[in-house]
Amino acid sequence: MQGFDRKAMAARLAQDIPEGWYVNLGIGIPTMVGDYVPLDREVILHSENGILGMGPAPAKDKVDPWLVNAGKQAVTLRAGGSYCHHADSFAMIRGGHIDLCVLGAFEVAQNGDIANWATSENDTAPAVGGAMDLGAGAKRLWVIMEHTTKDGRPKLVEACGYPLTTPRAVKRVYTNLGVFDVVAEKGFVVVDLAPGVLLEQVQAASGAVLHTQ
Amino acid sequence: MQGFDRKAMAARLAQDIPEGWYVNLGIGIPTMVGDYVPLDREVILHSENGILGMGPAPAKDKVDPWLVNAGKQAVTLRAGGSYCHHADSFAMIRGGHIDLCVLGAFEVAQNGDIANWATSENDTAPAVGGAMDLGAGAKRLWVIMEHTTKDGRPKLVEACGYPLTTPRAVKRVYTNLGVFDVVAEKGFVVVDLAPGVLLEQVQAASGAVLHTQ
Amino acid sequence: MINKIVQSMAEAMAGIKDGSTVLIGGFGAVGQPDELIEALIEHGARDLVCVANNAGNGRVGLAKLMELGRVRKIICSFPRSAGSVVFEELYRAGKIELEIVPQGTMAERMRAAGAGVPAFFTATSVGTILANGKEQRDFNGRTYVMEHALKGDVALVEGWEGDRWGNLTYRASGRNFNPVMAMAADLTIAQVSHIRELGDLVPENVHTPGIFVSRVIQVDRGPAWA
Amino acid sequence: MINKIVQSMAEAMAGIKDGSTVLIGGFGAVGQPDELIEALIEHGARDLVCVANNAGNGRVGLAKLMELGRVRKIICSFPRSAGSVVFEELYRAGKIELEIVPQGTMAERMRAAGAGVPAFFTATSVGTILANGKEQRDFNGRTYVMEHALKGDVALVEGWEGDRWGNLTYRASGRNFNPVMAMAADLTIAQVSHIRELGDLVPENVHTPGIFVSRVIQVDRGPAWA
Repeated sequence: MQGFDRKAMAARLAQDIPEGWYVNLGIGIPTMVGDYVPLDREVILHSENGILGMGPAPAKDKVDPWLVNAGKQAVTLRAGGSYCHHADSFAMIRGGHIDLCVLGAFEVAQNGDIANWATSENDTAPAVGGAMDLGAGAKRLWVIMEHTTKDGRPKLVEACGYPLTTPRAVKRVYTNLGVFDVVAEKGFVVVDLAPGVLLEQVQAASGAVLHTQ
Repeated sequence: MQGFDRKAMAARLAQDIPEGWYVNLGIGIPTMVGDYVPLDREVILHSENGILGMGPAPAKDKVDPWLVNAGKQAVTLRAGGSYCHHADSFAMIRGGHIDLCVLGAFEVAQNGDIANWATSENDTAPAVGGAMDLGAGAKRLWVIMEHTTKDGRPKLVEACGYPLTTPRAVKRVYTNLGVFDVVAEKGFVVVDLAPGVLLEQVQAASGAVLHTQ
Repeated sequence: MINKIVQSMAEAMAGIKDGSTVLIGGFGAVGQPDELIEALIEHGARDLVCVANNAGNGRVGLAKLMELGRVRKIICSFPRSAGSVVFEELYRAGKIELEIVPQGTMAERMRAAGAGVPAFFTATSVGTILANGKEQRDFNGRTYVMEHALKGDVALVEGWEGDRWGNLTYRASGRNFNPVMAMAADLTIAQVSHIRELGDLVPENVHTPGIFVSRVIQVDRGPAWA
Repeated sequence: MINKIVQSMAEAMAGIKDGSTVLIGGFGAVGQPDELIEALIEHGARDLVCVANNAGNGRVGLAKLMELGRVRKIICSFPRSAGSVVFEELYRAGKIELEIVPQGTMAERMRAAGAGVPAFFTATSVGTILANGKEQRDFNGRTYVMEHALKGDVALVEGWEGDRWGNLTYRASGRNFNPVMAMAADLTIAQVSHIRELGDLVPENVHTPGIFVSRVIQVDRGPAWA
């Protein structure tokens, strides 16, 4: 069972983002999604730290130290982009103006619960950042993550074991094995599978029932 | 009994505003106060419609239709002035950043209550504007008004008869007859009287006891 | 390619439904989207709730919309002014509802709607008849009233410049209510004096980012406003 | 003449008391007032509550302030990062208190403090352990938690330009938390790269008006930031 590598996962998700959407990409694999949106399709990337219309990483000799993304990496601004302060930036998120947020996760439950910020209730100093704002505020939350943990435990689950980031928020999950919708009163529904991956393999790697459409 | 005319009232109040204060002047006599702040004393005038650092009326051939004050009169902007939107402008007021607001009033009570927006509870469509925001939000509220109504009824009263704008907000009142502090658990205290005006005359024109210091 | 610029007022007004709550920018005549209001009259939507600082002036614009019987209710801070003849006639005749809101509370309620805040507390209006029937609560020894977000189906705003992503700038005191209304409505329509190429607006100095704007149309306000 | 520009860090820090709540701008290194933080260390105030997005990096700046034992509590959204060694040591040793706040809630709580809003409702954190013990309430069928204003005694912010009235501009993503912190504190101290003559900043494009700024000091951030 091979499935997608990380780049292919990011590319698979990118193909589902229509022109004109305002999109916030989380740290890690989500950030890679931006690289796979075709250049002729205008998608406007938002970053929590007050950037709307974010562009790709700059050439090394073009780095502006005043311009970083939410992961604190150097980025650029596209023509038409703008800057604002943190409360205005989160007004965009919390006021329901962001069409799509893409986050990584530790676990996604079949009711749409997401856990992606703390590994236990006893975690001494977990870092929440803007994840709870994005989970509660964006019009849609999609998750992109490996289908299982490094030691093989499923990350699609019946109920999250880790502390929640946001309840009932995830609409769709992209993994190395496929794409899964989260459907109310049903659970995970297979949208499609990575090339060469069989449904029974994916089911075996999942902690919740996968429905077919 | 003569007392101050309107210009002298405005001038008397203006002399009590120290350099560096952020000041909002209401419509009517309060607006005139701005004309009597000496030019070498920097007082920063705020207008509810998003102006900080407002200047005097322009020459007729210099009117900018995009620049009006809260009374919708043409004004100018001083060097160092800036514009903002209505929520930010009222954040300045409601967040306690305005050092002084000067309003006109129908009545001021000895406990500092001010009534200046509606002439009866049955007023069909009273216009409140920003008066309640200013009354509740400015660090200090001073009132400037004639001492009595046109038909001679007192406007300094024991308790307001008109609907309140803000309870217990007024710190000082400037009238054509003098200047009066509102002191907690005491009431009106005479600061000084207009030239040629006697205390017993002012008392006779008032609906509440005037204390001397 | 994203292109929020529309070429006709019919396109600008498309989809505005009867019964809509319409936020209308401006403070007096300044920053007031006169051409969009005329287009809304032309469009014909009725049973509207209009949110604006003033209740119209003379017999044009918002006053005309009211006179035509299209406005069920007005939410404003300053309904009565020298020129608010139409409103006063309708109001006395019981033909229009009125909700008076302190000006700062009105601005903050729309900003709240745009920022995902359903309710907040403010000291404004405490101890007055405008707080009647509202929940009150003490914080740190002071009493506050609870106010609710004020959301629009539609916002009509006036900017100075706009581009095809919907970014706007405002001129001088023309800004006023426009930015908070733009963020508080599902469909925000902006009239602007100048269309700029994408990238011409300075990124630090965009006053309303395009995420809050649905459609942009250029209007000629005449030489006095140029 | 109003002149908020000060010439020395000692003047900039004058009056900061032990026990103060200090809001510190910046998102990572960008827009972070490094020179003011160093001056606060020099100034010597202790028993501080620091509000910042991150809990310091390496052993300089905020991390150094913590290492010196001056910080009683930190309020932040993202305490753990690759470089947050000092915080983690102190926290494990029980020598510093921590309040974790979602990033948007943190920004909104300070904006509320600046705008006279003592409390507001938000959907963020509902159904999570960060909502434990907080009042919850339904509006229009959705559940929200009540959050309180977060006010500072002092704010340390970084701007790009400043003038003698305290007006500030910011450059690119250096804006971040700085404007909301400036409005939320009693004493706001700004370091800027450039001092401008009064009137040189474009009135429409002042990002933080001087009413929110108490003192301005010019710093040289070096050629990389010029």
